[in-house]
Amino acid sequence: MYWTGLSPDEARKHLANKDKSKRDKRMSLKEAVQKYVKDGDNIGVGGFVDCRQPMAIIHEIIRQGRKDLTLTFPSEGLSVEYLAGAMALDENHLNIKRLELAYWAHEAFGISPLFRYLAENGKIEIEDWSNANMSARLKAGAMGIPFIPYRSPMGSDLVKTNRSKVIDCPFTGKPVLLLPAAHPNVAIIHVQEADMYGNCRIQGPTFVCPETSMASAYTIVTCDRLIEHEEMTRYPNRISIPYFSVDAVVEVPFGAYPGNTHGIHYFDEKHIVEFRTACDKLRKGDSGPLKEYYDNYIYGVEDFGEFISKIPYKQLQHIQKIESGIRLEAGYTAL
Amino acid sequence: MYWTGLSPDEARKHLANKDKSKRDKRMSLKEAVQKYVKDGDNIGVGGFVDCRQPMAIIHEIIRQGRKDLTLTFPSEGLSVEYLAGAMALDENHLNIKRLELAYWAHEAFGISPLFRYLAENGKIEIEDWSNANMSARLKAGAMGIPFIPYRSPMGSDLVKTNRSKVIDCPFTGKPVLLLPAAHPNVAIIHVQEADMYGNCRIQGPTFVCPETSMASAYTIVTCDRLIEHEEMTRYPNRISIPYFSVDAVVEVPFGAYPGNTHGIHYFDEKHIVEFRTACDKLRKGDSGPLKEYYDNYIYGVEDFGEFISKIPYKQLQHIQKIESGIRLEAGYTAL
Amino acid sequence: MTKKYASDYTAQEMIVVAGARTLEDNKVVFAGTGLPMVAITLAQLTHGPGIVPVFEGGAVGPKLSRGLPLSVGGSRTTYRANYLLGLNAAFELTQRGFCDYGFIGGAQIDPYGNLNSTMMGDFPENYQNPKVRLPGSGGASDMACSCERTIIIMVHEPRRFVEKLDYLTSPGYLDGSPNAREKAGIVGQGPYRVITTKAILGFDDETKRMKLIATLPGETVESVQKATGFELIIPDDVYEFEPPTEEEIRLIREVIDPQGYFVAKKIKE
Amino acid sequence: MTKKYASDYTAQEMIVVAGARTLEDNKVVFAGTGLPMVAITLAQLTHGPGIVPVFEGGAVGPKLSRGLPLSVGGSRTTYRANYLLGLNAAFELTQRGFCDYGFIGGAQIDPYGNLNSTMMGDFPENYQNPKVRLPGSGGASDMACSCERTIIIMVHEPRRFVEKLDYLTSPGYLDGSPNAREKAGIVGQGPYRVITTKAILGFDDETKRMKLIATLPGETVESVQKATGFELIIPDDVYEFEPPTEEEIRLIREVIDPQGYFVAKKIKE
Repeated sequence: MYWTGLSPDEARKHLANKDKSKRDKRMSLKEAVQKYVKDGDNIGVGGFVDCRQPMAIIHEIIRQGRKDLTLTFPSEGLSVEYLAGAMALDENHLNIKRLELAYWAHEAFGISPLFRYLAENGKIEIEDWSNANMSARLKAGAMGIPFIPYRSPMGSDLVKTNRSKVIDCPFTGKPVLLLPAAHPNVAIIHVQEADMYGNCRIQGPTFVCPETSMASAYTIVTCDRLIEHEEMTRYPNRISIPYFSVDAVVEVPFGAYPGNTHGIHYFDEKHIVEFRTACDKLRKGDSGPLKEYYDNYIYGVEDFGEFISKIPYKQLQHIQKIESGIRLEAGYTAL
Repeated sequence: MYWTGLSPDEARKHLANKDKSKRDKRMSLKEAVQKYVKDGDNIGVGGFVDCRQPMAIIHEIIRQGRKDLTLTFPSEGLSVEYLAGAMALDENHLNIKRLELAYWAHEAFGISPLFRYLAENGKIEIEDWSNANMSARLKAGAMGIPFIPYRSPMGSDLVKTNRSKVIDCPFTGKPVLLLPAAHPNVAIIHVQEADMYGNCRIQGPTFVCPETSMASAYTIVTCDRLIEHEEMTRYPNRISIPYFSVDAVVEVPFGAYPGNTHGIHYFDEKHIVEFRTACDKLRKGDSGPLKEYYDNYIYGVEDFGEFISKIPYKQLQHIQKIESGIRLEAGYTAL
Repeated sequence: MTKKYASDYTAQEMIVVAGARTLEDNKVVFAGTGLPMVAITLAQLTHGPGIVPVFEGGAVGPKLSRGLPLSVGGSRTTYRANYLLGLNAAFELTQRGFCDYGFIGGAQIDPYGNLNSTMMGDFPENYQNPKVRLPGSGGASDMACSCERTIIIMVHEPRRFVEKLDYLTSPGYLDGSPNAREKAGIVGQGPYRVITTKAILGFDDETKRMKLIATLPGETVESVQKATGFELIIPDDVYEFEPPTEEEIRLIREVIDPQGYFVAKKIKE
Repeated sequence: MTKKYASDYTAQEMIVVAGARTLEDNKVVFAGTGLPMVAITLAQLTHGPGIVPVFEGGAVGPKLSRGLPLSVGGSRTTYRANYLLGLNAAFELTQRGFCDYGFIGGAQIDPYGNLNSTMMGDFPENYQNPKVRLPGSGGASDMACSCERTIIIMVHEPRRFVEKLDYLTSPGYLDGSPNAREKAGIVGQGPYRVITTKAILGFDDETKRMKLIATLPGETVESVQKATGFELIIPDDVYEFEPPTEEEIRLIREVIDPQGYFVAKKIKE
């Protein structure tokens, strides 16, 4: 059995030797990506489809360029589409070597043009899993166990090509699926609120973000709002990721734009369609619009803030206004 | 392999056939115990040592009497001590057949006289596990998987007598412990706040209460405060046990007395010592004080409210006053 | 109140209506993305106010009164939810037995209700460079295994109803042999209904092959069979499905999906 | 500031002081109930304000300024915690590698640092009716396995320091053979220190047998060996442990455990 990212023993050893002290982990995104994202890394991508996507971190990875990446996630949309776009434009600057995934598309915003492009041209190695399986693999990693049993999806073709194993349960005698733990080298996660030590308070669905962080060797967190530590620890039951699982904290308002960040802003459908249309054109042979998009919005700017400043203010206001629950009091989810 | 409580397949079938509708589940504790606690049952006991113990439910089980009980829990104190006291006084009225546990004592309040009494006289069947193992067994039950791997405590004598199995991990080749899932027939749990449908909001440590409820065929919940459903669902991220896992909801203020209920009241050391001293006397041959205690506080009253009304009001006020965080706003844990 | 039937509706709207009517009140329904979300909302607004939706993002039992969610992880799935964690919690609930129905779709279906949403082409030969790469399982294969029963929504075309799938993503009755699911270790009972743009279908108790239950308005047994790439079991009691009512169509168009995200597939291609 | 040593202290107070001094600042420490909680609090109040306590009830990294917890699940463990779930979360953190030290006790210890907190009597013959039944493992066996290192606190008596345990609850170096822990599948490195009422002990790198590191004030190598039911390794560099300072004793008596719950064992028998 081969491991991508870290093996369970490597992951344990790495963490046991790590400094877990409570210290100021704020830094620039540029520094965080330089420090914690390496060529050849297995990246655990936080969020879900087009929700709470770690877009600012993705932009920075694209700007810096990285090679031979493995991406680990249950279901993603925008984050991986942006990485794929960079790869489609210049494989020498950034390339994805391998995917361990359950789903890559955009739900209401359609399928993924660039997943089709990369897969149908044989440009990436794919390992298909189910959402429950990928989530459980990261959970097993976070729990420190080398594998976890599951009761789906035996009988499917997924289990024929991925690294799961069907065994007879030693207690019931019935078939059960064993899933190897996942330990990415680095988790990239956007949350609504974090403190300077790395404690995170996620509003709405947590997706698999806490598990991904705790399974990974390093975690980079961006947050819409950096809040005071004293405010964070008033509500210990609401801390979703504890500080000692986080290595870098960067405050990036709109850090998941143009996706949806629960309680902060809704999808920017206009921008998503603009980007996705350019991706679709590339798949059909015209890379011009996508190149223009990247030159304008990613390569042509210093940081994510400069990208956001290129979005009309009214459009940003609009997606804040149509978000169901704008209040972010602790415990509040949607009002 | 034998199963106590339900086997994984029985547990799945039972739940699949169960009515999961959102309906008023309030009833008297008398009715709840009559309906959901049977002779021969495996009872999943909520709480931890002397904290958030389901004391009101325990009193009612003792009043009604039950035979051949199996008790499943990581660490308990008062709840099981009270059951053991009833057994020590009259095995024909109530008896514990079997324990699946990690720890039975009272931490700062000393060891358990009645665990010693029952065990040293060979009156119960014991299966020793670790806290992590019992917690993980209930978690596996809640997750719907027949077993869960763990990395402790191999090498101990615990794994020689309990039903765990050591195998070579099919992925790493290294030894790993497999723990069979636990599916009690009924979970008994005290929480700070619940709504009439059974949604529970636990303050402070959740212990293994959510897992125990979701692993069990039925769940009886008592709460210090019954709150409105609309208030509960304002904070969905804070719901610890979802309503469809709960079968009976009973509002019982001081329902974990004389133990500690986080945010509500502290331990009543005076009463705990009174009770424990009577238990200790029984172990040493004098059952008189314990009989008197039970006649006065349990058999001599209609319900838990009558028991509480026998405690001096000043004593109740005192344990409320010395509790660290008296505010129970959602999200607040300790102020 | 006399029912007024709608005179004008699309195939997708018909699917949504049929899907909604299939759901019982007070059941827990794990909702796949797209049309299933629309159908559940319609059922909640008509005969099933007690339906409890589960979204794989993590929201359980929310009110869907904030507008149609564009994602099963979106912020419109959480309003007044009765539990709200993440993917692991949602799928574990399902595996444990809390979900009565799963509501899923696929690109291909076979006679035993197995679904493909992964790839077109030769498997395993061309798995790493398929003819068409689809989004992948997502949670569909888990729902198909572990919800007690599954309801499948499909566009009814011969190329989608095939004797053999290119890739089996979501298990139905597998090869149809007795207890095939149980023998594979799967816990749920399997496909209950297939709701298509042309018919309502079920499965034969014994052979587990797909059978016709009802034809949708405008369709016949023959037209349904013709649109199916394998032979359907046609029982004697096939009936015509009741057309959508004006009220159902109004709810879909005006209340549930006025912008046509899923029902008109405005953005999706 | 010149240190003033306390002239009057109990064996338990000495244990607490030695335990506290053994802890490094900024480390994550999984705290067993009783004396470990007192020692951690003392360390936080002296040289280790950055120590992060983990309680198995579920509280991680709280401030211990609300008074000494009477239970590792009690409400005094949660004030300003940095994570607060339940037992599973606490033990998973440990298994994963987040806990630098585990701090545990036992009724018996053997030369390899294995502990018994389950029963006295013949095992397995009298497992179901032991001579003395102890509380059981609790989380101690998990901490002993999965914290990176363990610190053990013991009352130093010959009947507690035995060549062979009645029952092995919490693994130390098992039989002392090379890589015995790793071969058993255990992830943590094992016992680091044994702090007793008479001495500070460690383990020989090669044989994994217990060795004397320091004698506590008033004790000698001979008195320690005499109180030990097996032969200790006595290196040349055994030293005398620095006595408790007045300040340390004051903190224990006046600030940390003024009512003597754990240090004076007022209630415990």
